[in-house]
Amino acid sequence: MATEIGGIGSSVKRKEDARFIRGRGNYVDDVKLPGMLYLDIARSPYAHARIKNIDTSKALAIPGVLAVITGKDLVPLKLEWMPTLMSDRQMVLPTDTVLYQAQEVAAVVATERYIAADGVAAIEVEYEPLPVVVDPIKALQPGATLVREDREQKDNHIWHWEVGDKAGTDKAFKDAEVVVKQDIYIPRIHVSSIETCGMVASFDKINGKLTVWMTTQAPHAIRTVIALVAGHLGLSEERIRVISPDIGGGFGGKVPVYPGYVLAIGASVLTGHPVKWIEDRSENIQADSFARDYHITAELAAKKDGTMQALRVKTVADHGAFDAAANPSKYPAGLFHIITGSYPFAKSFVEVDGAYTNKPPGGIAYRCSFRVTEAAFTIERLVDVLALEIKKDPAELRMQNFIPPTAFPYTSSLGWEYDSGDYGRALRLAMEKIDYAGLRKEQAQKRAKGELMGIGISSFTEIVGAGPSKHFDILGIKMFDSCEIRVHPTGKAMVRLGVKSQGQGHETTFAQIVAEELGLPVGDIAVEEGDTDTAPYGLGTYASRSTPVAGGATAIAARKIREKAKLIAAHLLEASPDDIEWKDYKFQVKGVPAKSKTMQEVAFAAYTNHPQGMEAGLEAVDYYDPPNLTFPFGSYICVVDIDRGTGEVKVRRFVAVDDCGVIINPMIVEGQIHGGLTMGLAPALYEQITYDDDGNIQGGNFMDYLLPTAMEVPSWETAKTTTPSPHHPIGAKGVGESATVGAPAAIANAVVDALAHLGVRHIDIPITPWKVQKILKEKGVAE
Amino acid sequence: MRFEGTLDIAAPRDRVWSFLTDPKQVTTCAPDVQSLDVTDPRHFKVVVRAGVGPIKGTFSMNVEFTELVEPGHAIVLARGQAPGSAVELRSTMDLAALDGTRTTMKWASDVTVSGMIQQVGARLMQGAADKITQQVFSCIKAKLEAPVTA
Amino acid sequence: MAVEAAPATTTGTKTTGTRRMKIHATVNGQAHDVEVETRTLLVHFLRENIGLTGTHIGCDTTNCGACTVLLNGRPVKSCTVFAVQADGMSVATVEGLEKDGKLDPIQEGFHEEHGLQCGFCTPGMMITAAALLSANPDPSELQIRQAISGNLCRCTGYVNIVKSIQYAARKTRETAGGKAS
Amino acid sequence: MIPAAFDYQLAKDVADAIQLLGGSGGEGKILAGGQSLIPLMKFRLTQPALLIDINRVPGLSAIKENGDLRIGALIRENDLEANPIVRQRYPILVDTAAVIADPLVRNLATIGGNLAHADPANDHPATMLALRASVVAQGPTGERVIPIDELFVDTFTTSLAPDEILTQIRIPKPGPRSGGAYLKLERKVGDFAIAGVAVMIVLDASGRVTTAGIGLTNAGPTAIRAGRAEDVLTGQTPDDKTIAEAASRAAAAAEPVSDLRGPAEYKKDVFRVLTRRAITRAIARAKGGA
Repeated sequence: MATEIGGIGSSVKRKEDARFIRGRGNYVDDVKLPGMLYLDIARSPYAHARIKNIDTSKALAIPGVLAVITGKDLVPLKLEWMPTLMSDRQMVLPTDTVLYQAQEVAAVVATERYIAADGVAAIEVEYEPLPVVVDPIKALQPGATLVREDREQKDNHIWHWEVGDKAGTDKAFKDAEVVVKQDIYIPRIHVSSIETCGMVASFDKINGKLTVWMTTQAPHAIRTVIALVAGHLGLSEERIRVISPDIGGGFGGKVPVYPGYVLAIGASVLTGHPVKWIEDRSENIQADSFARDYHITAELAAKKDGTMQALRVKTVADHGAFDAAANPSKYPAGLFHIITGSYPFAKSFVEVDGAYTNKPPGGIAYRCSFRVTEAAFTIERLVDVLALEIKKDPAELRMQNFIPPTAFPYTSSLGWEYDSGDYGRALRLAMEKIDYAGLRKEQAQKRAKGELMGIGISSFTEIVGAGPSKHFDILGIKMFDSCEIRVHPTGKAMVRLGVKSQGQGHETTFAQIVAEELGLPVGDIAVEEGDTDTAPYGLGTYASRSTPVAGGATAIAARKIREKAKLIAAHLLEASPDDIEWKDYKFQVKGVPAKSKTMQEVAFAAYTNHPQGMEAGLEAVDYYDPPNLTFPFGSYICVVDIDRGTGEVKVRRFVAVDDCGVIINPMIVEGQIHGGLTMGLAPALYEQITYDDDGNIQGGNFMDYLLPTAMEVPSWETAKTTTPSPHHPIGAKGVGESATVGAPAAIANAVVDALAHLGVRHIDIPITPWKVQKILKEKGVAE
Repeated sequence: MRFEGTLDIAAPRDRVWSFLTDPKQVTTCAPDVQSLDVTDPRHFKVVVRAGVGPIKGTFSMNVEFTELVEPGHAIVLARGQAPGSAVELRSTMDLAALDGTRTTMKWASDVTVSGMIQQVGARLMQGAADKITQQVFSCIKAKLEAPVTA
Repeated sequence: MAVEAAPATTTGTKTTGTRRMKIHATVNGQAHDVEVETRTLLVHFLRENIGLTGTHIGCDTTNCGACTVLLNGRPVKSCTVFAVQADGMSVATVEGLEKDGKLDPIQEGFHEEHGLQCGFCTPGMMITAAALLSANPDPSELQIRQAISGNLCRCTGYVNIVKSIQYAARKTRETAGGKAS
Repeated sequence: MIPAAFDYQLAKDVADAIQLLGGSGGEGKILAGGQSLIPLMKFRLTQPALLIDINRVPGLSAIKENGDLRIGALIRENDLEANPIVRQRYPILVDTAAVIADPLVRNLATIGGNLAHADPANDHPATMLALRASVVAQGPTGERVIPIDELFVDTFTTSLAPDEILTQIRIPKPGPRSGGAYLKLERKVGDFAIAGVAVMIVLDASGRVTTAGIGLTNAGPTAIRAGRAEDVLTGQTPDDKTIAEAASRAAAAAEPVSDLRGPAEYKKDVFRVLTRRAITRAIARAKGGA
């Protein structure tokens, strides 16, 4: 029956496709309003410099240029600074010093897009370059160039954060039979969703209402932040409407508030005209929030037989000029302490220090919850380092150490309570599907002929669905999420959510939850999100939280409706509610299945024939506070071949077994895995942003920031196991980021495995051809 | 990027010195000068068009003689930008009189380019900066060795 | 192809060309006569002058392919063509794929095989696929991947895009085979 | 993303284009495929005062063979790659066209533009060196043929006069037992070359090399001919040793820069590996193999 109504578990084709396949999507840059002006931004070529003068005369002389906004203009409006999500603050426009290359310096408002660009090119800024610090390790040393002169604390240290039993862990390491240690640098990368960021801000002077269309993953949270930033200008929250229309991919990059948004709003308030700001790709990569950039030293203590005992990790986190990360406020290093992964470490201790550098601010997800890829990569690489140390097969070492299925819910030594897991089953299925034994034989034969082939494993445990209000808030707002359902007289339903899809298919999957819970065909259920004037308050979509949190709210809101519907059904069937049961998507009199009412019949009655004394209508809303996070997991195995002449690494096969609990739509889940694997392969082999000593960005556009094309990506092979989440209303865990969390380690492990017989233990990602070539030469095996 | 070299100029040191330290004369060797505005003997603004092949930036440069030690040591600091790009040039020049009619000039210059030009043209930067620097200094030599016309 | 040179802008210097020009372009079968700046990029002409916002802009270095349209039948990146170059030519965009209310097999394929998620790269992908299938009705997986190697996607990991194009190829061959067209 | 304004003029024919170019005082640029020029204009790194569109100039879009192969400068890379004559007798041209940028860019990018732009990272220059091709340039005083070795002067600088237009590429007819190959290592599809090697080999009846041509992409300010590597092969019956010697000489001739495509030392070694592989493939094709 579930398949007929398109309920849980059926691969319903996506409802939102209808507009996209016709080119009728409605993205921010498609919004066009009468009298709309265009805003473009002039940016600093220097990474650290004092602004001596901004000459806007040539720009203002251009016909069509209406205004040039600089930091000085924002001071009287108290808009030159704005809060970040991590209770730091960030410049909207500098008033005297720029702190990173590509930082916004001035904004031009013009009648046309092309004229605004001409205005930017005509602005002349006189800079006095200052010393630059780009290495976070050096930034933390005494005497380093000071990045932030505006703070009382006159150094580059942002925060220290630690968790775990330090003394106990140190002792375990002292007593351990085997200790392996590995420095791991996870480079700075960028989400680069194909749509860049942008906004149309429209301030209506008559009724003082601001409406903005913007690329945001969290419209409600943004509305509150705008009210905090611009409330003193009369922009109070009831006068702000944030519309997050169709979004061309987010991956965490569209969570923060960027200066361009504030400038567009300011320009609209000043001019009384709608103002559109759309950034170029170079601006997006160079100035909008980066991801990763973790300098990690990780140690693992174990017995000689491979039994893992203790984990010790020290990290320096490079946050750029402002801490504009998008983590829950009590977790400056996000959920990095999921780093014990799939293994029961008795003792562990993790510490992270945040540092300022002359680089763009940030630290957003890049499709990996909060710092979870950094954690999964570290533990899964470290396990392979241990396997090499004690000469044990990496699959065997994992199987021997996995947290057993009987141990769940399992509390880790860093304080997480894993809801459910069956790690061995997933790894065994992956080994079967890829014929692990056969591959090891093939590898041996190839090695004998001097050919280099590698097999890499990653058995990751992820942590998503932030999160329980006890610990999780953003700027104080608890991280619940919401759903409002209204069933119409003709049995159709309207669902509104506090989350916002950027391609994950919510209009289909959330309709399936309601279809399953209320027995209504999925085609009769419309889903809306992203408009703060209509949607219930929610914290938005990132960190794979939509299904775990808003999915819970949706199921419970539907169940509230079902409770009321049951009373109406009892009234219609002239039976006591206690004799009514919900079975096969109908209300039946117990034992008399023929006497039944469909939800459609009940819905009609709710408006035409509801029991006296009961409210008419059939609607409910739920703000779901998840009791715990959810812990998806999986085992990935990949095979790589190395060209001994050029050092190129080619991923020949990649098998991914994922377990994200109950699956709402298998087709959509598989699509999320394909996309996630590709955003795992990308940082493993191709993507990186670096800076030279002067703070010049290297790789600040798509010519040098290498998003993989269809030619660099293998034909992914996927499979699944299902271990429901015990605490989630429909047992679902969320899956959007699993593959991006798990894949980089599998690929890195495979390349190291291909060279392990030459004594190689680790290679930092991205594993470029010249990194590999250098090793081949040193080991004398290059072609 | 760092470049250096020595030039033997068939001209007396004082003439070389006055050429190098007079904005009007020395800027005749700057690439494709668009305008010159001398604020005082040690400061001047010059707008030049420099680049390689079709890639050209119009840079408005603020130039300052940060050190002038008669008769043979000078340091010039030029800082300028084009839309989205910035360039800084720091050159030191040391003159030694070989004899009454000839001078050896030892020069070294540090060029840092940042912003758009550096990103899009990174692979061409070394070659372009080297070429422009060589052109400037060989132009200075040629101008000084040219017969002094009335 | 009538080329009316709009009055040359007198900017003091000797003008040997024009800064604005009226162009005649047929977009999805409909003729348009529009005056544009000579520097107007074809993608902005389509989105702003003609109002067809299905063609998207995803980069500034001619890499991502989200702006792909057919120019006289050949898929090109419309962010790296000036609108004046399309004078007298025909342009096909994603909005022209559906004919008389009937989806093109490519549109159907992308829907059936979940070949899109955020939808932003989809118009460019489908136009590139349309050109591929008109040249090669039965492409191999490698040929499909080569054909779309100029179109970046961040959401799907390409597997379902390949399947969508294979679906469209099958459907086109079946219908072509099925009825004598 | 938004270019600066410019004057635009559609050239009716070659003479019209030459006259416009001559009259622009060095500020005019030819617009053919535009796939290198327009990106530079969008970053305002080049701001021509006048754009001369030659896309509708007749006579520049044909490929014909009479003795040598004559390719019109406006031939699009995809048309070059698909041309039956080229596919049958000039596989090196198919190799080269197929790895330029990506399939969409290749629908507009022209072979004439690829050569005239004289970017050391462009792929055709090395291939034309290996083929010992020449180009036809037309100017106000008429036409002249420029041997490829004399075309590239410096980065983005050719021996074409400011008012000359490259109209045709001429490739000598390959004798029997001749074969060529172009190999390019790129970080991903669509990228410029980390290193690119073009090899053209002609064998005599006994299998000895009568002529060898080796051109290198991204090996210096311009594409370069690896002459000393060619000398090693000429007159020899190629075996692993001579091929390896030629390959290391090609690497020695290359002077790549360190950049985001890898350290110079790595690139030099890749030139050695690609040269060896390209010679081997060229010889196989010369002997009639694939």
